[in-house]
Amino acid sequence: MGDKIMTERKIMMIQYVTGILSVFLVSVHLLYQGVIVPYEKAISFSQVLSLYRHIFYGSMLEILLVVILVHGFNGLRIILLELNQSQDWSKAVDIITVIATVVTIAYGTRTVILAVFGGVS
Amino acid sequence: MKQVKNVSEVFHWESQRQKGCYFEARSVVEVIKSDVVIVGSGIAGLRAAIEAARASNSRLEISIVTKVQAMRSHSVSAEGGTAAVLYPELGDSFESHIFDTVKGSDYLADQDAVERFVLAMPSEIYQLEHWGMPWSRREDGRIAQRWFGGYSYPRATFAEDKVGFFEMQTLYDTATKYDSIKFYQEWFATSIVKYQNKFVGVTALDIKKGDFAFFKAKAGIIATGGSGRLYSFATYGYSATPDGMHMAYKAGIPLKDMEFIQFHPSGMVPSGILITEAARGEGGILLNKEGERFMKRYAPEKLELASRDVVSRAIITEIEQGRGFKDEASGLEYVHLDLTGIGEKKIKERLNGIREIALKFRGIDIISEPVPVRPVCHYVMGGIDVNIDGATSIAGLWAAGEAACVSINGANRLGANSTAECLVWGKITGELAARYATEKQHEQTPWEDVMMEEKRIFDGILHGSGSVNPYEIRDNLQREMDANAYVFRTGDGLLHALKRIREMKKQDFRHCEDKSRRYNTNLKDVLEVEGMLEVAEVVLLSALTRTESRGAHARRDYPNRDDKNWLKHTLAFRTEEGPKLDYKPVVITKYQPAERHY
Amino acid sequence: MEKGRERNRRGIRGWFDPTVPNNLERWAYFFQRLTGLGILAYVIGHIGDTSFFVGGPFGTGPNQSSWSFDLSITENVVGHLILIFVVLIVTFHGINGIRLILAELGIMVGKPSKIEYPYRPSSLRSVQRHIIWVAIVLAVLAAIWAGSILFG
Amino acid sequence: MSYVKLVVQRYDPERDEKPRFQEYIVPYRKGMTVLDAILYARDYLDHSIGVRFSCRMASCGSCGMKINGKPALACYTQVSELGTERIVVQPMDNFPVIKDLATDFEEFFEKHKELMPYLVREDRAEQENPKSEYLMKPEELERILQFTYCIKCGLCYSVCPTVGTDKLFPGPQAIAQAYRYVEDVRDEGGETRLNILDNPHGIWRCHFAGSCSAVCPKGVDPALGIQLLRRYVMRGKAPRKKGEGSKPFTK
Repeated sequence: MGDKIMTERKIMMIQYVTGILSVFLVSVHLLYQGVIVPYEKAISFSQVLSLYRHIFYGSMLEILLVVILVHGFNGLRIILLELNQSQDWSKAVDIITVIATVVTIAYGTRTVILAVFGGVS
Repeated sequence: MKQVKNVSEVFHWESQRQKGCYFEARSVVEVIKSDVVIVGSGIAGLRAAIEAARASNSRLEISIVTKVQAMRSHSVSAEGGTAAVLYPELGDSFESHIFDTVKGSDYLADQDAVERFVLAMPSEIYQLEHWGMPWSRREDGRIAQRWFGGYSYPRATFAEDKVGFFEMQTLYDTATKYDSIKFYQEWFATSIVKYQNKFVGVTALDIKKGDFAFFKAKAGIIATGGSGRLYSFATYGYSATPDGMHMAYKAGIPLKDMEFIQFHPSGMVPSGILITEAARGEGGILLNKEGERFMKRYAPEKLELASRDVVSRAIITEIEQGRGFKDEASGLEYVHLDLTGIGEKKIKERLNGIREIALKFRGIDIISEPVPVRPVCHYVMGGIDVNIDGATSIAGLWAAGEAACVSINGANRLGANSTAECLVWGKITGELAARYATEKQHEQTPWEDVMMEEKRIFDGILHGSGSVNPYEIRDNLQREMDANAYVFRTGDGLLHALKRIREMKKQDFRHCEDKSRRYNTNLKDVLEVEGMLEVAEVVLLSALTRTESRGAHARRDYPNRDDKNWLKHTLAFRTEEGPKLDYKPVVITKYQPAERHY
Repeated sequence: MEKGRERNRRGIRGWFDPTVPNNLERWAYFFQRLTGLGILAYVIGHIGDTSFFVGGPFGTGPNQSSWSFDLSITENVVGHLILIFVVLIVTFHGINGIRLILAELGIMVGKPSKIEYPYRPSSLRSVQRHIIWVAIVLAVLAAIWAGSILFG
Repeated sequence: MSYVKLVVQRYDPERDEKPRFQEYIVPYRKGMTVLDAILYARDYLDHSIGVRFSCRMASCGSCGMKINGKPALACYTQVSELGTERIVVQPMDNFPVIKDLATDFEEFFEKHKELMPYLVREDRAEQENPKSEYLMKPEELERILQFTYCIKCGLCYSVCPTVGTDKLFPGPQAIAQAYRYVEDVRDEGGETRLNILDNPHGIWRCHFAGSCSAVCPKGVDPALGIQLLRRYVMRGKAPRKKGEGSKPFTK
């Protein structure tokens, strides 16, 4: 069970830290994509590509991807845990949220890696 | 800590039928077996339970049978303080506390008991403190004390003005520490079962589920509190009916000194909710309609801090002489308790609770307005007759707290001595009961008695029929008591009330409209009313017979104290025809009776 | 004593129970949950949608035509309305979230004190409650701003 | 106003399929509380109304219920302050119904007990046989005083959204009392309580909805206690270790 590997205290610490990071990174992302760079330009192919390949912005997107998903899926886990308290349910919720987090991060990371290193077509 | 499971044995009537026992109605009675059974969960009951658990090192199983939820007993409403000699270096002394108590009792207290009580108190205060009690503190971190009526030193230990409440929570919380204490909450104990004058157990009704059970135990403690709900204008909660006293009375134990009922000077009009004596201890004054501080005419030295009987009589005298106010809605007459001189800061610090109560129930802010008060039924000095150890005449059965009469309160209790008494005799009886239960075996059960009780409740009342509303009987009883057994009494009034009560006893109220099993408070209430009638009869007869005025018992027709004939305790024994009275001497050690001046 | 009705637990209805008076935090609690779920759903969608930049699930690198196809689906009135709504809930969730983190660590909730009747709980009249209003106002402003950018 | 229409939710799980409402006409008098009205109906109109009550002065905590949908103590609610002639009373949520307005507190008390609501000390000999008091400054008392006002009426528990779905969550009352003992300068059992609370259904399932504090009739402010306690749980450290509680007074 999840709480054997990690105390709830640590999980909540992660929840708080990822929450604060998300607020910061999402703000940067939104401001950059709509205000600093005009929206029309921001979504153009060349602009997006240059952002992905920008060392700071690219890494930022990857970090944002991780923190927001960890935060989001853990939030979902909390809601689900409050719905039912059977051992089976808790175990299932823990496992499913961990898998969902890993899979979604993996898929998002694939986009970032391909955008940075893949050949343009 | 040893984990012990409760053993329940089921009694089958088939086996008893062969022995020729009486049976009917229902086939089985559940038996809940433990070592010590405590009836009542107020300060005395909880203190006794903790002591029994401690004294036996948690080896004994202790059951608390309580008709309310354990932390809701009426001890929560005690407000002002708990008396103890904590600071002899500042001028207090054991002798002074003993003398104040004896003088307060109008010399009817047993002085050996008072001495034991006073000596035991300081460690009780510290004990509660060590269990978490939030006593108010002095700047140096030690426990604070304040003035209370009838004392010659400010020795009322306090925790704001919610002393009883905090004591209850502390004791309840501490009791949860012991796995050997098991709570049977909302179980209404109905009778004491004995065999050859030895305690065998109590029968009880589970209010929540409607089940009837026999609590078999080696030792028992009755700690069911007072009987203030014999009056409608009372500081007591609705649960304060004389169930425990009635149980003991039915089991053949006499009730002692029941004529002495304390009327607290300051019950808020019209609800009767208590305005603590600490209000006067902190500097509150009593004013009549003319704005006069009338206590200077009745107790020139102590003024508002004379003992309660003195202040109550003063208030009623003022009212009778036309210097009181009248509450139009309820018709009650009252005087003013003026706390405006105390100051906002001190009130918020030390009288927060009554400020809240007065604001909520009366819309009065005590910082700036006087409170309407009149004497209100507050305490029963009498109770189950016990010796200095709290032991009753049945072997293995003790009684403690307001339900018992040790007697340290005599004819008039001093404020702050009641919670104190509960603590001291809670501890004493808890320890003795534990010791007794360790040494003795379970007695044989007289099943006949158990089955008769079961039949009385279920066949007699739950399935019984009748035409009179038991609640009406209760209200009439309270009206009689309010009118005729109040601060001043007369022979005629008492006799009239006694006749009325005896009529009511014959009336046809022993039945239930509510036939359901779950949470049938109707059934419980009928049982309560039955007890109230019998105990009221004892109060009235004892009062009628005592032809003198002593402490709280003030007879218009016999206005003086009569030590020659009446320096003795009244004992009332139950017979089919009604109470039979007897008397026993007062224990006097150092302090010879003298006239009281405050 | 196990039948559902007898159990009498409030259940999920209690999560958005408006009957408690003087309790703005309860509404904030409810919307924090709701917006959180909404944002999670959007983020998952956004990850899917941005993967078209590299040609979708089976792509191999930045792909201009795939990206144009994606934009053709998302860049329209409905898509923009969704974006504005996302800005609204993200702003609320973020600011309210910071309030909760601080409050849950005992900051901005007041401190224990000698209380007086009529009782007014310090945790419900401390700075934290004002921040709920801040979150609401800023969320609306951010949404208006986003609208002006997307439709302006 | 000369009378009130008292509508009581009736339900005996043993006999009834589902709850129903029954109306009683109760004569009004000045200063009447909702409890007074219920007791009039119980005494003179229908003896079978199931209701728990005792002290009638907001000290014992027996009579928590929903009055016109809002959780409150019946003895502490004046009919006049409701401003309606029709008063609907229902049992508290989140507590099993025994009958009508009376609810079952077993689980509630059990949770209170699990969080060790008593002073834990290393010096057991001193604690059980005191010669003097443990010292405690008035300002130290003030830190816990408001939490000691708890009358265990269960109103906070009945409105808590987490309690409404999570049956393992200790609830506001129990956690606030845990804080009261952890913060008490005399106590040394803090860390044990923190460990009990640090689990997936423990203190973290409070999301500061604040309803507990909004309904508390005694100003306890459980939400405040929980948030302050959470800081200790997060740190994994109680304010005092074993043997560090305040010392007994010596001359």
